[in-house]
Amino acid sequence: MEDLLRKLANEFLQRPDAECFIGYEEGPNGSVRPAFIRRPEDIHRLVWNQKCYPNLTAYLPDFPKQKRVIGITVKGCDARALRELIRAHQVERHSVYVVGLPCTGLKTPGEDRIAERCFGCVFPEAFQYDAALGPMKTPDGLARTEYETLDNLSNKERREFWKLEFEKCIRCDACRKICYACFCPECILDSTQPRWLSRRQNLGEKLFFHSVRALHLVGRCIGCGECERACPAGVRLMLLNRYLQKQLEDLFGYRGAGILEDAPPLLTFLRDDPDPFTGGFE
Amino acid sequence: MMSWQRMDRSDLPAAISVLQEKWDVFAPVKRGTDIRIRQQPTDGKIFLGQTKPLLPLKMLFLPEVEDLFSFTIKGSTSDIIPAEPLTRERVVFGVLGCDIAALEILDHVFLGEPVDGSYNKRREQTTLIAIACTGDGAECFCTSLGINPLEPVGADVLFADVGNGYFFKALSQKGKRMTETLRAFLKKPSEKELTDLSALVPGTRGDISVDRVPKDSDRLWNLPIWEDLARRCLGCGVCTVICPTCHCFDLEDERRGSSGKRFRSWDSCMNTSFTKMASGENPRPTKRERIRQRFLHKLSYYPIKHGLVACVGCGRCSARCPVGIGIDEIIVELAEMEG
Amino acid sequence: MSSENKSKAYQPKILVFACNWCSYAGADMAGVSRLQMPPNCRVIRVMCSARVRPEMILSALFKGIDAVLVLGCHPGDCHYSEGNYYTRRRGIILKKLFDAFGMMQERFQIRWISAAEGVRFSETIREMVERVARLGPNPLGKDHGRFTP
Amino acid sequence: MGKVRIGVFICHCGSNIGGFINIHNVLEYTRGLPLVKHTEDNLYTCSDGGLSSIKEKITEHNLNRVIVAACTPRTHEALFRRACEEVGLNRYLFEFVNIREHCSWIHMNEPEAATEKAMELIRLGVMKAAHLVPLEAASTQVKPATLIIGGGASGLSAAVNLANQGFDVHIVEQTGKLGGLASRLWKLMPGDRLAHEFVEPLVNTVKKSKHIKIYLNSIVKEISGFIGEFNIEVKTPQGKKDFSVGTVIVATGARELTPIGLYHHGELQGVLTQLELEQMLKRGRKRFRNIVFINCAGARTPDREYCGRLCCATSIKNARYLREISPSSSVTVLQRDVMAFGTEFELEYRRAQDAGVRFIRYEPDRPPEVIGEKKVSSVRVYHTLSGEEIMLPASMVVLTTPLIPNEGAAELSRMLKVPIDRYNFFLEAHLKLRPVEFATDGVYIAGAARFPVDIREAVAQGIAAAAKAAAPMTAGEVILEATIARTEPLLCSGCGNCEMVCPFAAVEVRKDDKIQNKSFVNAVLCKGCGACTAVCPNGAIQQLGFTDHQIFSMIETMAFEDGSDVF
Repeated sequence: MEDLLRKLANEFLQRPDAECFIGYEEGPNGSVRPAFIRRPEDIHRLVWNQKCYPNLTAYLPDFPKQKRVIGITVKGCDARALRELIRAHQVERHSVYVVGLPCTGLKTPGEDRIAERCFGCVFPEAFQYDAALGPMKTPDGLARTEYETLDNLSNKERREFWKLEFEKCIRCDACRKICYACFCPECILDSTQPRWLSRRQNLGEKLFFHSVRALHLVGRCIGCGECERACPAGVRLMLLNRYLQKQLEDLFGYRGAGILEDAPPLLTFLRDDPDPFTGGFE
Repeated sequence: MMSWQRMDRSDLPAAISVLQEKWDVFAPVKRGTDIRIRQQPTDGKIFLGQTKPLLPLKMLFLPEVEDLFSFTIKGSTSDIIPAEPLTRERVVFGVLGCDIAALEILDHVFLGEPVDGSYNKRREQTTLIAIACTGDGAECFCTSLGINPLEPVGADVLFADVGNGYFFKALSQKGKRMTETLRAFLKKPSEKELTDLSALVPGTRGDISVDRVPKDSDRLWNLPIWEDLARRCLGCGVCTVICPTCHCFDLEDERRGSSGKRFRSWDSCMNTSFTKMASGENPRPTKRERIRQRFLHKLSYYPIKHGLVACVGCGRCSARCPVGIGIDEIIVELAEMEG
Repeated sequence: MSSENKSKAYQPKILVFACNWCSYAGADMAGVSRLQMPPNCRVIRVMCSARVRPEMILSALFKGIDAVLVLGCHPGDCHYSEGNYYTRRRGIILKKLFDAFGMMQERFQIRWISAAEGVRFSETIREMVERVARLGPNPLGKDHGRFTP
Repeated sequence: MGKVRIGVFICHCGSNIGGFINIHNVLEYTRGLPLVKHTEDNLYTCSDGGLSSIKEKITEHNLNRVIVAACTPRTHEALFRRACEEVGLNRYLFEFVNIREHCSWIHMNEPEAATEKAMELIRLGVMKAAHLVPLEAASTQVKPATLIIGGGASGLSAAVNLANQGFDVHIVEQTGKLGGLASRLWKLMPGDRLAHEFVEPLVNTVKKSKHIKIYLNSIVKEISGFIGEFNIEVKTPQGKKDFSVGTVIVATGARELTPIGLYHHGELQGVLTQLELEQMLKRGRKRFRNIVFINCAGARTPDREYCGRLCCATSIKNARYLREISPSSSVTVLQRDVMAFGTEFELEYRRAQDAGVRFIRYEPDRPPEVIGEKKVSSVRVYHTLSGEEIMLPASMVVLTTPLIPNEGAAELSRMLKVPIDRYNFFLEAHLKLRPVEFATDGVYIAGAARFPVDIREAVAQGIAAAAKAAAPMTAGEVILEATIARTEPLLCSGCGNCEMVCPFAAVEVRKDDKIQNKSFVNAVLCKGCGACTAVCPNGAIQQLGFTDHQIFSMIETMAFEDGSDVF
């Protein structure tokens, strides 16, 4: 498979309009990291395995639009991110050359089991690619894998849970900056006029930070789990994202960002949406 | 002058209690996989391993958020009440050599003229008990920077865990005061017991050629490596937050009508807005300039000014970087450029 | 009487966003009709309930304001045709976010109040104040939710 | 702009505010707020004296922000803004604080709490004012044509008036003929003129006018657009008709309540409504025997609390006519009270009494009882004054029922985005200050669609609405909303959220000259709702006058009791 990957990358780099090819390479201490290949002699560095965590589409908005073509490898989740980036005018389809990766779930670092971020993955197959490393097959049972949720926690337990989680948070902002969907030139959370968020490390400010992050990702989160991977403190961010995605599905039938061409659920409405706000107070 | 004394494993909790009578005691605490330096015993049980806490020791001297003073504006003048940085002397238990070495780097900044009052007070009133570290992380390379993790310079007391017991050795006057407080628990070790100490051997990589990196920033300024790194770097800034030697901070006024507080908080040169000016101008507009700043500050500007490299080889940044950027790798690459 | 004693003991402060066309007019109508209600609410006028970005609600609650009430036209009656439909979806999701955190659920409400519904406005305010008074002060209010050092 | 200098003017509104709020304390408090350079109180800030004081103080103290703490911006904002503008202060540097409707009037029994609340409301206003910036409004053309919905007395009066001024008028009438309710009446009072003598000339004038186009048996299906250009779709028997107009007048009128089942109406022969009686009179019936009127039938009840307003006059009118036409008849009016208001109706009331009409008062909790088998025979009623039940022989019972809005009001309210009340009567922008306008620009109201009116009032309102509608059409242009959205291109990522939620297609993402995607706002199409601002992830698009910064500063000052970080 890697031979095919290298062959495709090589072919791509021969194109006169090719800018670079974004794939994966071996990193320090047995890790895998993003690789930016510009010269054919570097193509041997490209790898594809179950440690290819980074969502490479996060790099695409960095490139000047509509100039040269970027080659990129995408897993299923990344393909959804790409579709979402195209919808949000951040990437133009004709300026990317997409190599689909037949992902069957990533592995937990250092262990031989599927990473938790892939549990419940409803759409591991890449799509809308220009070439693929093999037939896309939905791995058995991945979508049905049970993952940790907040469902069984009481209000009080949830409160305690997040209090501890956010106490861990060191406000490094890595979760925000690694996210493919965070492409604003300047984040509202960095704004000084108004100063929505101060640098205080208290619960209120951390709640605000994580709430805004979660809300801005409503209908845009593709569940890739990069936020949680980037978090040095191990804050369980995916619990929040998944919880909200589940609500979108239950309430508005929204399956997830990039799966269909649906409008993001908070940017559209139905006249007969559920209305919990009509009555008196329950 | 001062020599090793031995403590039975079972005596440690009682010893800590004795320390608490005189000092606020801080030590690493493990919750799940999260290791932090926290206060004892309110914030949990001591973790006596060699895994680095997520946030380095600097957090006790340059806190993440620190009130500097409160103020009340009265017409054209204002009343300023400085914040009190410490109310009680502190002892920090189980500190790693890399983190202590990093304090020396911060000292040049905060104790050089003008002296930073609150940092100075915190330094003066804190006793550091270093743990003899054999280095358990693949990312560790402190020995490459001349640090002896078994007996770090700058510690007040040295502590060693030899499996069947603990050893203590005072290294300073502050340290002596502390070991004397623990007199009741400490015994002179036998010759045989002392041999346990020799089993401790530093395991960190000593082959990272930091010295061969040219200090002259002009030669490093336009290297293509910065562009390559900038392409991969996501600018997330984790590296700066968990770095024991990064010490940039931001000042913020919290104004509530005519009174308020000024506080400082950790900042990061990896943030886009770090160098953004009121005019909107940003002298480090792209990740290339920012990532170059981060490495050249550690490997060139700081060494030129203070005579030592501003990296202690703890490897936290390499281990936590989500896209696999390692400072050790960069040092080697820059050194090779020279060679 | 007992409720009066309670409200003496603790007076919640409630931030109300009201859309200019229906709810603010409804509040005016309540005033014109001299409908008496507890003095715990502060109305911020916006042109449409859809103008209220969630960050406003979040920052109010996380900075310690006891409750936030967003008032808009009845669905279908929005002066701008459809603004309140967005308000409704956002409100639902914001409530779910609070559910995920296990906090603040009751401190945030949305209600639809037309320009004619002065009575409904006053009843909504009264009920909201009573409900929040029962909940007690916003736990993030006292020391601005600061962790122990 | 220099440093912010705020002037705060606090209105007593006679005793409306001052009677419940300690203005002295509020003044003291306001004086201590940051950036406030001048404070004063006025008995009526909206009076000439108050307005001149604002103008003087702006100049005297070099104020660059003005706050009036008084009533509601919905009625008085324009007035104060104009005052600021007259002395060269941009009208958008004015901020309104509502301490009457939102404070003094609703906390009348808690003067201390109300005073405290007024202070805080002013503090929030000061915060917002500190962040105000001058705005400039754009303008748009107004088409010289009006749509009048309803061809009754008020609609026709408006039509004639506008046509005489040379404007094109489209009348959409849902029935098959013009004239409305008036054309179904017999005689009008006061004046004793036959109704058709009034209605016919009006209808003829309308029919003859070359400026007026009439659509009978038609209804308005769709209205889009805004002042200057409303696009109208009308369903006519000949099919769909589309046209556009600059203004719209709602004159859909009202109809008599048909009280099926009430007092056996529709069950017993001889139980009629006033309108049914008038039509009987119109047909020329001359002989009447024992007639009993029951007033307030179906009005002022828990279901329909309002007073029909014209019912008493109608019963007085018809009772006297009956006595005059058929002097042998006995006519009794059962009433709860007689609302014979104004200069004429009281005289008419006396005339009716002099003509031999009996007025008997009944109690709402002991209403009259209509008795009969198949045909009405008598009415039993508790006579309040004599304190006993009496039986009145009755060959005919006439129920005086109130007017209710015509059908379709709710639908129209949705299309025009204007409010209606619980009975489906339309609500004007302001009861006293803007009685024939809606809050929506370019849409006006006349006649019984608002509340029951007599013909004089219907005509007066029709002409008033015409005058109001003529103003922007004569000017040919209107100044648009200035509190519209604007994009800061340096912050905009071009994600398109704003474009997706804009109800007016006023925002669009397109490439700028650097070929980057950015959002652009069309100032004419933007109505300033702010929906785009709320969905912009990083606040790149802002609704002017309601920016994140302005609103956030109010939230923050409310959260922290004593101010915000702006100073």
